Amino acid sequence: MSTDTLTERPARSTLFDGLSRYIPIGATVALLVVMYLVGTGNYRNFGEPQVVANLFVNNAALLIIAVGMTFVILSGGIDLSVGSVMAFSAMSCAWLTVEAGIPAETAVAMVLVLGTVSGAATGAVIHYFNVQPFIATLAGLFLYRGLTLQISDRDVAIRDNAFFDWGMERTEFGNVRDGGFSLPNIVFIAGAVVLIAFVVLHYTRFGRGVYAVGGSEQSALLMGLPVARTKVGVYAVSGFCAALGGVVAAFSTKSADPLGGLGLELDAIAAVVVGGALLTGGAGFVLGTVAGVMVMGMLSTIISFDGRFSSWWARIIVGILLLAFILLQRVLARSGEKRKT
Amino acid sequence: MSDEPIVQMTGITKDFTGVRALDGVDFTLRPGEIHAVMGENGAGKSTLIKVLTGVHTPDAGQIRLDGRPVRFNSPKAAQAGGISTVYQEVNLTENLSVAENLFAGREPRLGPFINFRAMRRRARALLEDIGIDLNVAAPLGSYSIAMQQLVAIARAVDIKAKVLILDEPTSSLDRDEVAVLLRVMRRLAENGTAMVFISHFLDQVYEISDRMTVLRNGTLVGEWESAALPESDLIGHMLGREAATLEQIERQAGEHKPDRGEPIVSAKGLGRKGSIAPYDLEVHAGEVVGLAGLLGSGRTETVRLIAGADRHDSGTLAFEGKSVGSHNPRTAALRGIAFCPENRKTEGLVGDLTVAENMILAMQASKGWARTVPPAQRSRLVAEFIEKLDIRPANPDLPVKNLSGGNQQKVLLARWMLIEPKLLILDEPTRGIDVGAKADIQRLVTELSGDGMAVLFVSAELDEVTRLSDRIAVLRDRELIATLETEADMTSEKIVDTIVAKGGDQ
Amino acid sequence: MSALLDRSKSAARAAWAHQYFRRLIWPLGVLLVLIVVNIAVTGFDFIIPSVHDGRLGGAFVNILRRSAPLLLIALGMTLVIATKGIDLSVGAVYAIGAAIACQWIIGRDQMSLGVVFVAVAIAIAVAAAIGAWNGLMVANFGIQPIVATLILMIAGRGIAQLITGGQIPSVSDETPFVELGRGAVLTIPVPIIIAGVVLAALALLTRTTALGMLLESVGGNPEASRLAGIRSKSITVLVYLVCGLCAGLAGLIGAANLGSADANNGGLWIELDAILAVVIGGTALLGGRFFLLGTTIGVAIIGTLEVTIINIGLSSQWQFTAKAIVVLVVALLQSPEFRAWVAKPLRGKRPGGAPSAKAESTGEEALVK
Amino acid sequence: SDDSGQGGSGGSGDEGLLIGFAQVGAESAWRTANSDSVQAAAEAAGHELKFVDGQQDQEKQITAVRDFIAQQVDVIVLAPVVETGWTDVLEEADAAGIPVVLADRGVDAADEDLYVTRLGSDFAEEGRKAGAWAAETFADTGAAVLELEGTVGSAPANDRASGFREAADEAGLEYEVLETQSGDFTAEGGKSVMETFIEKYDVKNDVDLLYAHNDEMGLGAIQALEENGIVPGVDVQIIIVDGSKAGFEAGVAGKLNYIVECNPAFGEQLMEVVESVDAGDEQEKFTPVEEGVFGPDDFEAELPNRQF
Ligand SMILES: Nc1ncnc2c1ncn2[C@@H]1O[C@H](COP(=O)(O)OP(=O)(O)OP(=O)(O)O)[C@@H](O)[C@H]1O
Ligand SMILES: Nc1ncnc2c1ncn2[C@@H]1O[C@H](COP(=O)(O)OP(=O)(O)OP(=O)(O)O)[C@@H](O)[C@H]1O
Ligand SMILES: [Mg+2]
Ligand SMILES: [Mg+2]
Repeated sequence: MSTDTLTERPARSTLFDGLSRYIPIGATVALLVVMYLVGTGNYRNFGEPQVVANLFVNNAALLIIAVGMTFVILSGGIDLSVGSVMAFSAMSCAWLTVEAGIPAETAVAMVLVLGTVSGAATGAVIHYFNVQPFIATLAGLFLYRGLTLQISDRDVAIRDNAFFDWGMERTEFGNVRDGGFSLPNIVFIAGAVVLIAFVVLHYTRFGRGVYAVGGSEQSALLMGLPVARTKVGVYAVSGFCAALGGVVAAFSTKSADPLGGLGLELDAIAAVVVGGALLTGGAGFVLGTVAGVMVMGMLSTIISFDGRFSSWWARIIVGILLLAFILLQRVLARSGEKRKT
Repeated sequence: MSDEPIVQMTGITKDFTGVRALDGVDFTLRPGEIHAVMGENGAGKSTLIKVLTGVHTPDAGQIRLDGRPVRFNSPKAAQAGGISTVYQEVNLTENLSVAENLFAGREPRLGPFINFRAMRRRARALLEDIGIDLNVAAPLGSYSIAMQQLVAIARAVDIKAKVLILDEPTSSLDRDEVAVLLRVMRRLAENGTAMVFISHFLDQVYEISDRMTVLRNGTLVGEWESAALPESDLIGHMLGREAATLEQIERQAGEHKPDRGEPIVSAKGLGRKGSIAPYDLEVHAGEVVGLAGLLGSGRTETVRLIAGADRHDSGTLAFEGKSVGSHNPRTAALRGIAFCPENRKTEGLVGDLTVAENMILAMQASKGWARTVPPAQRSRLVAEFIEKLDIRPANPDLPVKNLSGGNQQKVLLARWMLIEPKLLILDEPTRGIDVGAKADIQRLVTELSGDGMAVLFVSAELDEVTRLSDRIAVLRDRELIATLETEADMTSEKIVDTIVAKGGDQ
Repeated sequence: MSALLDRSKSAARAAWAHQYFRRLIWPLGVLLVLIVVNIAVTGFDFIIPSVHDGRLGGAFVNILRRSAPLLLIALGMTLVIATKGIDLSVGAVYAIGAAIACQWIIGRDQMSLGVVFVAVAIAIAVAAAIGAWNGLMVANFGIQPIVATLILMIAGRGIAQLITGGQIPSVSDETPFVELGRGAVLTIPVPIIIAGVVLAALALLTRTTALGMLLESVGGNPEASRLAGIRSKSITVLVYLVCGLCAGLAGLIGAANLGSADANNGGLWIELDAILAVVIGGTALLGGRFFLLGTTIGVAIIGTLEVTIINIGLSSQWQFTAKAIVVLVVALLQSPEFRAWVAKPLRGKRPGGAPSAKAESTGEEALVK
Repeated sequence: SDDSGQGGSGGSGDEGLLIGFAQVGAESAWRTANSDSVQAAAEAAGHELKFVDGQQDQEKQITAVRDFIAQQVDVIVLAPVVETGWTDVLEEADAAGIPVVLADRGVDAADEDLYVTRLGSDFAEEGRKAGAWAAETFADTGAAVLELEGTVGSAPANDRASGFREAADEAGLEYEVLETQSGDFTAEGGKSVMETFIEKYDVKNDVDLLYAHNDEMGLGAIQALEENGIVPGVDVQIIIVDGSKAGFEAGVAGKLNYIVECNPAFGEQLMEVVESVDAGDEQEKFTPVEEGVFGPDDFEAELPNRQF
């Protein structure tokens, strides 16, 4: 009777629809390029490769943390504790090596394990006790900041430990004086994190599970996916990334600041969302996050190259640029969607 | 094959806050059989399934799988234990691709990495097997609900469990797909898979099932060999009332032909690029116009334009002779166009709100927020429609998400009937509704049109369309290909012929 | 028939009240514990109001007075969150409101009621306009609320600083403006009155009209609401507008209390506290059902907590840790799963212990969200 | 756009210098006054100033310094938000041949070679000044002290607290710090903490001295005292640090007793230092900003000189 096969091509244009899900990130990258060109056109030395390289150098920790945040946001959650966890990790590194005299390698390993475990614990509270992620991680924000301040209420130097020199050792690509640039090791750490995150999110069961849970947690549960493992997992990943961010911060400054990373959670969330992820979960890309971090970094680079703005005008200009950026992104994404249907 | 039961549930009781969904129910599934679970909306069928598969924990009772006592604590555990399930609502993730949905949690891998190429290949093969051809790399959410249902079935079938549970898998499928599904089920049964099948379509149930268990109000009525249980008895067991009255209602529904009144809406060249080709359609007061077509033929798209849910980009729409300017769900509702969408979960109900609030929503929306529907009027209307549509439990203050699927559908219907529209657009209003309620709804539609309301009616069930409609618009490939007047000798075969004939033209 | 209906209706209403109360009981419990701790440390003076200078004082009243700005903002935030949104810009709007009012008054006759009135009006109007702008971005441009409001969170403080020129303008102690923060009517401090009036107004507005239901509908399922013909765009704009207005009002109270406007620190991080209060009060960040009274309790908890830390003599370093602990305790107590988990060993001892029916079914409600 | 190659400071000469200034933030009126002073002085001296607000975030300041290096400015002025953690970026500046001048706060002593000179105030010294006055004033009676400290963990808060104790201990003052709580350097914080202190202690009788780490907290606390019928400056003596106009006004009104100045207006002094650094002159490692202390007798006279 039915020998015809039933065909259907996708119709209703949703945000998830086919290629259109790449539009926000495409728009983001295009706008980044435009911003860069505007910068080179207006400011002396803006075109030096080192300026772009510095975006990565300066934002290595933020990038790592934002990648962790991407996992959480993709799963439909949020992690407000990352800034505090980062400060706590950096401080722990300092305390363990300076006060407790533990070898730096061991200290770093301990800190990373601690970050992962504490993230997993948060995830467990969120999943098993059904506590809203915002609340559970806000408690984390307070808790780790408090613990950091208990360890030390002033900044601690770790420069005497040779181990921490490694992070800022630079590799040169061409001669910096004529058109080359150099990158310190922390950038390679961040790069590795991005790469691994990309592979994990797109090519492993865990990663696809993150998207599924973000799409619909209930469906994922009924499909028999390991929802508990996934949810606990994303917070563990975020905890790990925050701890690693702390280690990278320790590398890059060779010190620990009890007030470091204040408000960093918002920067990370902003980067992820500007990179095209939906805060409701299920849609977004790690590479979008990278672009998001670049956007925020590029904005502040432009501000500092200009250097004529008072504190308040600088903020207002960042706001306006961000607004223009978001609106353009929306417009591009929308017209892209329209063309498709 | 031994007759040792695969699944044996005894004395299952499940309480939800305020409702006893199951009360000491026994259920036995034997190897290789197809076992139908029957009952009205809210009888507890889905709950029984969910208790078995670890979504809910029973408050009392025992479950044995292959003779061993088990208690799954999640669907994942049930799957690992050999039970594969398609739940009543499509429970897949719309943001992932079709292929990923098919293989989520069991993706083919190369080392630790997913082998997307193999996954897509296997997905295509799997879908081909049940006769559908989709772009498996496209997000599932871009396909219609019927397609999603088929994908869910394909997924469950492919898991190759020893027990396959299908909770209303056919509610949005039309006859061809149903035929394919039944064929697949038979094949599985031959290979020894035991199946639980839940459906409100009695003909399908009789066609496929070996045995039936009937539930009513959370209690077990009994278990019968399908062959030994006449349909009228079955209905009697399910509803607890006489089947004869039911048939009468159905017949009544088929008998009406009032004069055609003023045109309420007329669409001229109405269309939307990439979604539905421009079409002309008129619906008159007191008339029921049915839309017929195969899956994905564009019925939903057609009515969404008229309802203002989507914007049309060609043609004009006139309402009561006046051409309409800005057209969106709000202005449509103000004019008296009610649109009851097909996907109740995502487009219809607000799960957290109560039954009463969901019912009153459209009426309140058209009044604006400042003018509240007076509480007295509100409770009167709500009570009236709870009774009229027999919504159970009859508690207007329950969050609507706690209702059974069929009862949710009735709440949605009530929302739109409540505003007494001039044009009522119903997209698959009888999805997942039990036989008794379906007859009630059909009668209601007939009554309303008798009172002068225009009704635009979409249903995958051609019989229903033929029985109710005064005229039938036939769609194929997102194009309106014919409008048939319903004569006395109208049959669903004629519609199918029309579709096939036009298809041959091309 | 109708008698039966009536009965079921009143029963339903009782059940609803019961439900509502159940949501509030845990936050209330935590608040009570905090109060008891304070009483234990500082004596009953903590809770008993005293009258001073014709104004009600005493520790607890002071807490309420100081919490008034947070309450205002949290109330607005509750409505925004009910629509599945969030407003990060409230702290900046607070600063802008404060800056506008002070700056306006300083340049003019400080004693004139007219000047003060105009200052307040301008500040509130600007705050509302900013709120409406946020709403437009969310509703009409479809920008995610967190991003839309992030823009003004960043730029807003810049605007406030621009208004004050980076200074901290302070008004004279005699101007009637400061009464907004320090005054009292019938001994009740003005901030408490304002916050109380706004709470009552919002409660009436949302619960006696259909606004509350429509809000919850838009938050619970935006697409379904659209198809039901709800004007979700204007509702969204309205809600953000109200939130901005509340934030501006809060800024005025804060500025009046201090007699000055600190563009940089005024209302710093208040958005986090406000969201915290909302969530403690039982409103889910996913939108839908909202609880203004719960939010009020949440604010009281936060306000009391800060005092408690000082009263029991914890050093500043403990501030954060103590806050973390209280937040966690409230969150866990509110979780039925957690309570069931804690109760399990206790219950298990009972022979043939009744299974945990209650806790589980509520859990499923959450699952089906 | 052609870039000017490796010329570095080539274009400067008679046109004035290109100076990069990485400021801490705009967290207080003091800080804003400081920024204004530097910007005004640079303009007056005909230099081009690249001003970047670090929003109290070390990372942002490091970023700014890197951007200055990339722009090949002539001199970098850095007002570090914390002491440690500057080694690498200062080395980068060094490698690029750009001299760094520290303004206001200092950095880790170990990095001394990496900057040319530091111009600024000494928070610990400010604390000591406050402590010395307290020791003198309460030498006979001893003192019960309440302390309103700045943002927990920030350098001024830490140093002003420890400096105070140092000097008081040194002078052998009998004192007890009843409690230290943070008012986050804001009037709001100062006022609300003070209100709670008033509930907790009998401030009128049992407390002798209130030591506020900055003006704003002190002024907030004064309001709280007044609203509760306690006479500030009389029932309890008050020391504040900073010395803004508002602070002096309160002083003139007799509401506080001692002001330790922390002078933000060192723009001109800074420009002189920058110019001489660019010229390659030999520098002292530390140039203190002129800062005074003011007792009740000085308030009236000093008020007109206040710029912020
Ligand atoms: N999560 C829940 N919370 C509270 N009550 C529930 C819940 N799920 C189901 N119920 C109630 O349990 C009863 C049985 O529902 P169930 O879904 O099993 O019915 P059903 O037989 O599948 O009906 P239908 O044919 O309409 O799908 C209904 O009264 C329903 O309201
Ligand atoms: N531009 C397009 N490109 C590809 N496919 C399309 C396009 N527009 C519509 N379709 C497909 O045609 C289908 C028509 O959808 P519609 O929901 O109207 O079908 P229907 O007849 O109502 O069937 P159903 O029973 O599935 O509801 C859509 O589901 C979609 O998959
Ligand atoms: Mg069901
Ligand atoms: Mg359809």
